[in-house]
Amino acid sequence: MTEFLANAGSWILAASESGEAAKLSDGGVLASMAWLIPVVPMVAAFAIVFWGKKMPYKGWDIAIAVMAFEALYGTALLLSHISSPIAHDFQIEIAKIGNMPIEWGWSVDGLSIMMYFLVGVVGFLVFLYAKGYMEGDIRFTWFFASFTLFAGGMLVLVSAPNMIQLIVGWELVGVSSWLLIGHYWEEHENSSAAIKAFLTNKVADVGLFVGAIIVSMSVGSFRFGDILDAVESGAAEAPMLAQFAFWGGLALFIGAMGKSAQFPLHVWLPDAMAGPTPVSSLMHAATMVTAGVFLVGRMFPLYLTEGFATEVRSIIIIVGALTLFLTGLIALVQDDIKKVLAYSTLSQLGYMTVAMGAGAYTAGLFHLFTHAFFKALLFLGAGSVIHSVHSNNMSDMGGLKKDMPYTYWTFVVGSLALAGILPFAGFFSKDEILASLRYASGEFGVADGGGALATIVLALAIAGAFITAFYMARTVFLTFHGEYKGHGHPHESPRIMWVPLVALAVPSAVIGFINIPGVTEVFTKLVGGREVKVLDHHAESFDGLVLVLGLIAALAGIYLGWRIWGPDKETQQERDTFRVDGLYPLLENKYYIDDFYMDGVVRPIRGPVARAMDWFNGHVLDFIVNGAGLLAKAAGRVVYWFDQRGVDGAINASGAITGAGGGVLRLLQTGKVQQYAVLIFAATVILVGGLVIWF
Amino acid sequence: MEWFENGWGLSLIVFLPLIGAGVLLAIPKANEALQKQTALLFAGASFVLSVVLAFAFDFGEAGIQLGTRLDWIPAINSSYHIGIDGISLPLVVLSTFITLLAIIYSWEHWPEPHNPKAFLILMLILATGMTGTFVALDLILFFVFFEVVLLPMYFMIGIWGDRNEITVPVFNIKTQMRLYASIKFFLFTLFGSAFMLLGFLALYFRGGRTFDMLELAANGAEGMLGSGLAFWVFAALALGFAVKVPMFPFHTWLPDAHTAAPTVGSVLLAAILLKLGTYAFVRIAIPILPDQSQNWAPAIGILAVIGIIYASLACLAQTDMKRLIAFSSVGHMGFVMLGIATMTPIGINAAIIGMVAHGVITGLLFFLAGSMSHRYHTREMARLGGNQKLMPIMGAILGFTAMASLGLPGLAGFWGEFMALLSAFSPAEGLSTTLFRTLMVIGAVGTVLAAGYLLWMLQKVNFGEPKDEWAGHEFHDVDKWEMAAWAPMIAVTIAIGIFPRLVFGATNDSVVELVTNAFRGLG
Amino acid sequence: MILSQFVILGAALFSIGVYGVLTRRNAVLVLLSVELMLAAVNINFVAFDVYFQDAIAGGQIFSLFIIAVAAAEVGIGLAIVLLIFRNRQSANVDELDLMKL
Amino acid sequence: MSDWISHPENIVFVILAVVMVGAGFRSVTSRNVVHAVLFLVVALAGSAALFLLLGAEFVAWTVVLVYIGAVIVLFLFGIMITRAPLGMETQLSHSNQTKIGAAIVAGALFALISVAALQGFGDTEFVASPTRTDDLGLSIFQRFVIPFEVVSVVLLAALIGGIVLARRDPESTEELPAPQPTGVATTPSTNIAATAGRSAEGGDT
Repeated sequence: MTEFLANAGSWILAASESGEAAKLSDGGVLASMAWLIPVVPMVAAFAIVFWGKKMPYKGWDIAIAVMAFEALYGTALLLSHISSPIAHDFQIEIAKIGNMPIEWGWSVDGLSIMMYFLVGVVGFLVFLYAKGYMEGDIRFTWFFASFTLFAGGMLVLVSAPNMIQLIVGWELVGVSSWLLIGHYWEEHENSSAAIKAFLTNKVADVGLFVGAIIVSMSVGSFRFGDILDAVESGAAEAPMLAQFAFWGGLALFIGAMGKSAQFPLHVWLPDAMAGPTPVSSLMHAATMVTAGVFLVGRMFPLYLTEGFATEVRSIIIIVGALTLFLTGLIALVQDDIKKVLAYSTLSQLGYMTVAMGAGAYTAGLFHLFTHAFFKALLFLGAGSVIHSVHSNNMSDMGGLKKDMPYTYWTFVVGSLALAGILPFAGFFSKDEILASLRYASGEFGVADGGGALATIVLALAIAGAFITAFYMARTVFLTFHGEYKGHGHPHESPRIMWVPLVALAVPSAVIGFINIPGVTEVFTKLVGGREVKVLDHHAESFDGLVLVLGLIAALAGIYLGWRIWGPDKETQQERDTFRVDGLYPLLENKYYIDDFYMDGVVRPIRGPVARAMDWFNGHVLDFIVNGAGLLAKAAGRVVYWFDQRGVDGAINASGAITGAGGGVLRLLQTGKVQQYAVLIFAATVILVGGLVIWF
Repeated sequence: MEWFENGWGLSLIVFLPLIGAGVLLAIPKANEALQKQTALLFAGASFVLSVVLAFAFDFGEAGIQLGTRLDWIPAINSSYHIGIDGISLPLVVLSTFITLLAIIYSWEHWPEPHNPKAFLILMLILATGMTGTFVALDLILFFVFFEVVLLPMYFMIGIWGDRNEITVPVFNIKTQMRLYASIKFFLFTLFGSAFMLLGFLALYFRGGRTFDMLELAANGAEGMLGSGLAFWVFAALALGFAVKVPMFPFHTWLPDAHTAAPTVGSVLLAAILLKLGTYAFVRIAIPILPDQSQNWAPAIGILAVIGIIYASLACLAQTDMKRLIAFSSVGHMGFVMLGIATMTPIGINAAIIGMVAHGVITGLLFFLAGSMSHRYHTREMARLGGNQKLMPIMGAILGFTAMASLGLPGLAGFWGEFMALLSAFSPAEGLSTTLFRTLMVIGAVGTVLAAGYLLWMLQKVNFGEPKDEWAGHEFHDVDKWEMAAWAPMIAVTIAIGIFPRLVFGATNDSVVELVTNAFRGLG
Repeated sequence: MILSQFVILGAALFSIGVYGVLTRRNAVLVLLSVELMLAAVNINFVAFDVYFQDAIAGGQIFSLFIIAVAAAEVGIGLAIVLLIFRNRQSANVDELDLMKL
Repeated sequence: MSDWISHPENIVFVILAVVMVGAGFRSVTSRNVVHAVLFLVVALAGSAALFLLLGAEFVAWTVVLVYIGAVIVLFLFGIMITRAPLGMETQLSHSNQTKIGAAIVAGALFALISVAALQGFGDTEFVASPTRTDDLGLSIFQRFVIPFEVVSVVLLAALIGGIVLARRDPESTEELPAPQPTGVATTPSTNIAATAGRSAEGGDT
C-alpha cells in the first residue's frame, strides 16, 4: 500500500513567456496540506450523519467549525498567494488503466484559491445564518450533513487537478443539491423539483462526460496540466487534440451549461427554490452555478488558442447573451421574491458566460467573485423576509422597511451592487465585462465576423443592465416600501441571521475596488498566473463609452422602477399592474420551455416510449421465447401421438408375435438362480469359444 | 504456504462450499441453528481463503498463477486446470464475499416454504459453481462449473419463488410466476449452453485436440479453424455467453427470473451469475478467437448500447420495484459489454470493475427490494410511498444504493460506466471509430435515463407521505442481520469508488497482457 | 516356469468353482464355491504380474483388493443367507424361486 | 519343453497343482459341509504356496491370514448358524441330472480357457523374482490410494450392512413362530409371501 503514496508525485508548471510564472512558488506547507480543504467537509458530512444528533447543537457545530476552517484556510491561501503567487498541483495515483493513471489530487493556483476563499467565506456566513433559519426543522441534522456535503463537493470540484476529479466533484455537487432541493420531500413538488435539477444537470453531464473523454483521450492524460501544456504547445504539436478540440470544447461547454444554468438548460434553477433559502443562497453564490464558469475558466486556453476550440466561443457568447437577456425579462414578472433572485442569477451567469466567450477571463471571474457576495446577501435577505412574513410572495409583503432595518439596508446594498451602481462591487465587474465586449467587437474577432456579433451582444448586455436595475427596483419597492399586505406581525430576524447579512454587505459594497482597471489589479494577479498566460485581455483602463452607457442604463432602470412602483397605492395588485400585453404571457410561461420539456420530452419518454419498450419486451421478445417453448411442447405432443397410435400399431403387431415366442421361452424361466447361471455360463462358453475358433 | 500456492488453496476455495453442502446433508432437518452455522462456517472459510489468496497473489505478475494442472479425462485431453490472474481474482473474491453475505442475510429471512437445509445446500452448491467458473482454465471444466450453477438456481426459483398468478402475454396462459420463470430461466440458459458446447467441441476437434484455454490461445487455434468456421464458432460461443450476460435481445429470462426468485436468489443471480457470461467473453472468446472478436465487436457494441437504452426505457415503464432493478441490470451489463466490445485494455478493465461494482450495488438493491417486500408484502412502487418516513435507515440505504447504481462518481458504479465510455472513444485498431464514438454518445445518454428511472423510483418509494393503508402498521427498520449483510457492501462500494486500484490494481497488468497476446498477430 | 501352467491351473480351479456353484443346493456352499473361483482368478493375477515384472505390482495389488472385497462379499452373503434362513427356515437355493413371476 | 519337469520349481508346482485341484474338487463335491470347508482351506493354502513360489510373499501371507484365518471361520459360523447338517448329507447337492449339465459346462469352460491359454502363450517362459513388500506398499499408497480408500469404505459398508441384515428386527421377532428344531422349511406360506413380496416388487417388475 505504500507504493501509491510513493507515486504521489508533484509537478510544477513550466515557466510562462511573460516571466511572471518564474516567481510562482509551490506554496510550501500551506499548499501541500491543502488536501484538507476538500477532505475535511466530506469526512464531516459523514460525521454529522452518524454523530450529529449527539452534539450540543445537533450537528451544526461540526458544520460551522468545518466552514470556519475552510474560510480561514482559504483566506490564508489567498494572502499567501497575493504575496507570492502559487501554482502547484499535487496528484496521488489511485489506479492505472492501460497506461493512463487515474489520480486524486489538489490544485493550488489562482483560480482554485479564489474559489476556496469564496466557498469558505460565503459558506461560513451562510452556515451561520442557516442555524437561525433552520431552527426547529424536522431534519436539522440531516440538513447540515447534506449542506456540508454540498460545500465539500464544490471544493472537490474546484480543487481538481484532473478531469476525473472534476467529474467526481461535479456529480457530488449535483447529488447533494438533489438532497437539499428535495429537503422537504413530503411534498411531491419539492421532490419533483429536485429530480428536475438532477436530471437537467445529468443531461448536461453527457456533454461533460463526452467532452472530458474527447479531450483526455486526445491528449492521453486526464491532468489539466498536461492538457493545457498540449494546448500551449500548439496545434501542430498536438494534432489529435486539435482535430477534436471543437467537439471536445463544445461538449465541455454543454456540461458547463447545465451547472451554470445557461439557456436552454436553465429550467432547473428557478425550481430549485424549493429548497430552504440558505441552500439557494449558497447554490447561487459560491457553489454549483459557478461550476460551469469555473470549468470554462479552467479550460480557457483551449477556447482561446488558435487552432483549437476557438469556434466554440461564438456559441458560448450567443448562449450567454440569450441567457442574460431572456431570463432577465422573466425576472420582471415574478411574484415570488426568491424566483426574482433566481432569474437574476441566471441573467448574471449569462454575463459571466458572455465574458468567457469574449475572451475576458479576468472579467468573467471577477463578476463571479463579486456576484457571489451580493447574491448571497440578497438571498439571505430574502430568506430573512420570508422567515418574518412566512410567505415567498411579494404580494404578501410591503412596508417592511421599518420593521426590518438590518435586512432592508443590507438588501438595498445588495440590490445596488447587482444593478451596478458606481461604488458598489457589481459596477466594477459588470463594467469590465462590457469593456471587454467592446474590445472584442473592435479588435478581437470572435471566429469569423465576430466583431458584429460582439457588438450585438454588447447591446444586449447594456439592455440587460437596464433590466437588472429595473427588476431589482421593483423588488425593493414591492417588498420594503408601501403598506404591509401580509398577515401577522413582521419582525426583524434574530442576530445570528442579520450578522451574516451585515458581514456580506461590506464586501458587496467595497470589494469592487480590488480590481479597478489601471489602478488596483489585485484580482487580475490573483486569478492570472497559470492558465491565462498571454491570451487574457482585461481592460487596462476604463472604457469611457460603455462606462457611461452602463451607468445610464442602470440608473434609468432604477428611476423607471421608482416611477412605477415607488408611489404608494391601496393594494399590491394596483401597485404591480405594469404589464406589456403580448410579452407578459410569454414571460409568465417562461417562453414555454418548461412545458416543452415536460410535455415534449419527459412525459413521452416516461409514458408511451417506455411503455412501448415494455410492451415490446413482453409481447415481441417474450413472444418469440414463449412461442419457441410452446412450439417445442406442441411438437412433443405430436410425436407422442404418433408414438401412441402409429408406432404402437406396429409394436402391438410385433408384440403378438413376440408373445407366442415368449410362451415357449417362458419354460426356461424357472426362477431358480442356478439354472440361470448354467445358461449364462454355457452361453459365455459358446460365445467365447466361437471367438477363439474364429480367430 | 507452498501448498496453498500449488492450487490447493484455489481448489479449497472452490470446493469448500460443496463439502459444506455434503456436511449439511448429514445434519438433521430439525436442527436449523446447526445448519446455518455450518453453512456460515464453510462459506466464511471459503471467503477467508479467498482473501488469503488475494494476499498470496503476486500483483507484479500478469500471467496465470496459484493454479495447478492435473490429468482429469486423459482420453479427451481434458485436465483439471485451474488458476487465476488479475482478471479472475476480483471476481473470485466477489463471489465468495456475496455468498457469505447472502448466508448472513438468510439467517432470519427465509422464503416460503421454509426448509433452510435444502436452501442452504443449494446456495453452497451454487457457490462452488460460481467460483469454479472463474478459476477454470479448461473448457470442459469451465462448462461443468458453468452448468452446475443452473440447477440450484432453478430449484431456488421454482420452489421458493413468487407464488403469484400471472398471465403470459399473447398466449394468455395462466401459471404461477415461479414455475414460468424457473422453466424459462433454465431452458433459455441451456439453449445458449448447447451452442456454447458446440463451439467448444469445434475448438477441440479443429483447434489442436485440446480443451486447455491457454494452449488454445497460444497455439493459434483460430488459425487452425479457418476463418469460415471460426466465424460460426465465435457466433456459437457468443450466443452461449450472451444469454448468460444477458445481452439484448437474449435478456427476457432475466426480469422474470429476478422478479420470481427469492431475495437471496436474486442477489446471487444479479451479483455473480450474470458475470459468468461477461467473464467468459474476456477469458475465452477474446484470447482464443481474437480475429473473430474483432469481426463481431461492432455487432456486440451495437447490441450493448441498444441494451443500455432499451433497458433504461423499459425500467421507466415498470411498476414493480424488483422488476425495475432487474431491467437495470440489463442496462448495466450493456456498459460492461460495450467495454469488452472495444477490445482495448481500458475497455476490458472497465468491464471488470463494472462487473464487480454491479455485483455489489445491484446485489444490495435486490437485498433492499427483498427486505421491503418482506415488510410491505408488495413490490408495487405506487403503494410504497413515504418509506423514508416509515423506515428512515432503510430509506437512506436505498437512496445511497440508487445513487451508486446510477453511476455517481466517487462510488463504485462510476468507474465501469465512465471507463467503458472512455474506451469507446478509441477502440482497438481495425474497429470503426465513427461507430464506437457514436455508441459512446448514445451510451452517455443512457446514463441520463438511468438517473431518471432511479430517481423516479426513489421519489415513488421513499418520498411523499406514507399511504393511508399503512396507517397503524408497525414497521421494523433494518435489523441486525440485514445490517451485517449490507454494511460490508456499502463499505466496498465506497472503497472501490474512492480507491479503484482495489480492482484496477489487480486487473490492469493482466488485461494489458491478455490484449497484447490476443492481438500480437494483428500488430 | 511357463505362463500356461498357471493359466491352466487357474482355469481348472475356476471350472471346479463353477461346477460347485451350479450344483450345490446349500447357499453357504454356493458361496464357498465362489471363493474358489476367486482364488483361481488370484492365481492368474499374480502369475501375470510376475511375468510382466510390473513396476507398480498392479496384479498383486489387485489380488489384494480381490481378497478384501471377497471378505466383504462373504460377510454380506452370509448375512443374506442368514436372513433368508430366518424367514424360511432353509438355506437351500432351489427353494428361492421368487425371480419367477 | 522336454526339460520342463527337470526344474525343481516345476516339480513343486505339479505337486501343488495336483493337491489344489484335488482339494477343490472334493470341496465342491463333499457331502459333509465341514469337510467341504476344510478342503477349501487346503486349496487356498495351495494357492498361498504357489504365490510363494512366484515370489509374491505379501499376497501369499495375506491369503493365509485373511482367507484361511478369517473367511473360513466366517463360513464355519455361517454353517453353524444356519444349522446346516453337520454330518453326512445327501441333500447338499442337486440331482445327478443337474450335475451332468454343470459338469459339461464346467468342462467346456476349462477346455476353452486352456486352449486359449495355450494358443495365446504357448511355452512363454519366465523367471519368478521376489516382490519387495515395501514396493507393494509404496504402490498401494501412492498410485492406488483412492481404490484403497474405496475398498476400505466398501468393507465398512459391508460391515454395517452385515449387521443390519443379520440383526433380528425387534418388532418382528414376536410375530415370527418359534424356530423349529429341524432345518426343514415348513413355515406358513402367508408369512413368506408377506416378506418376500416386498423385495420381489422392487426387483423384478
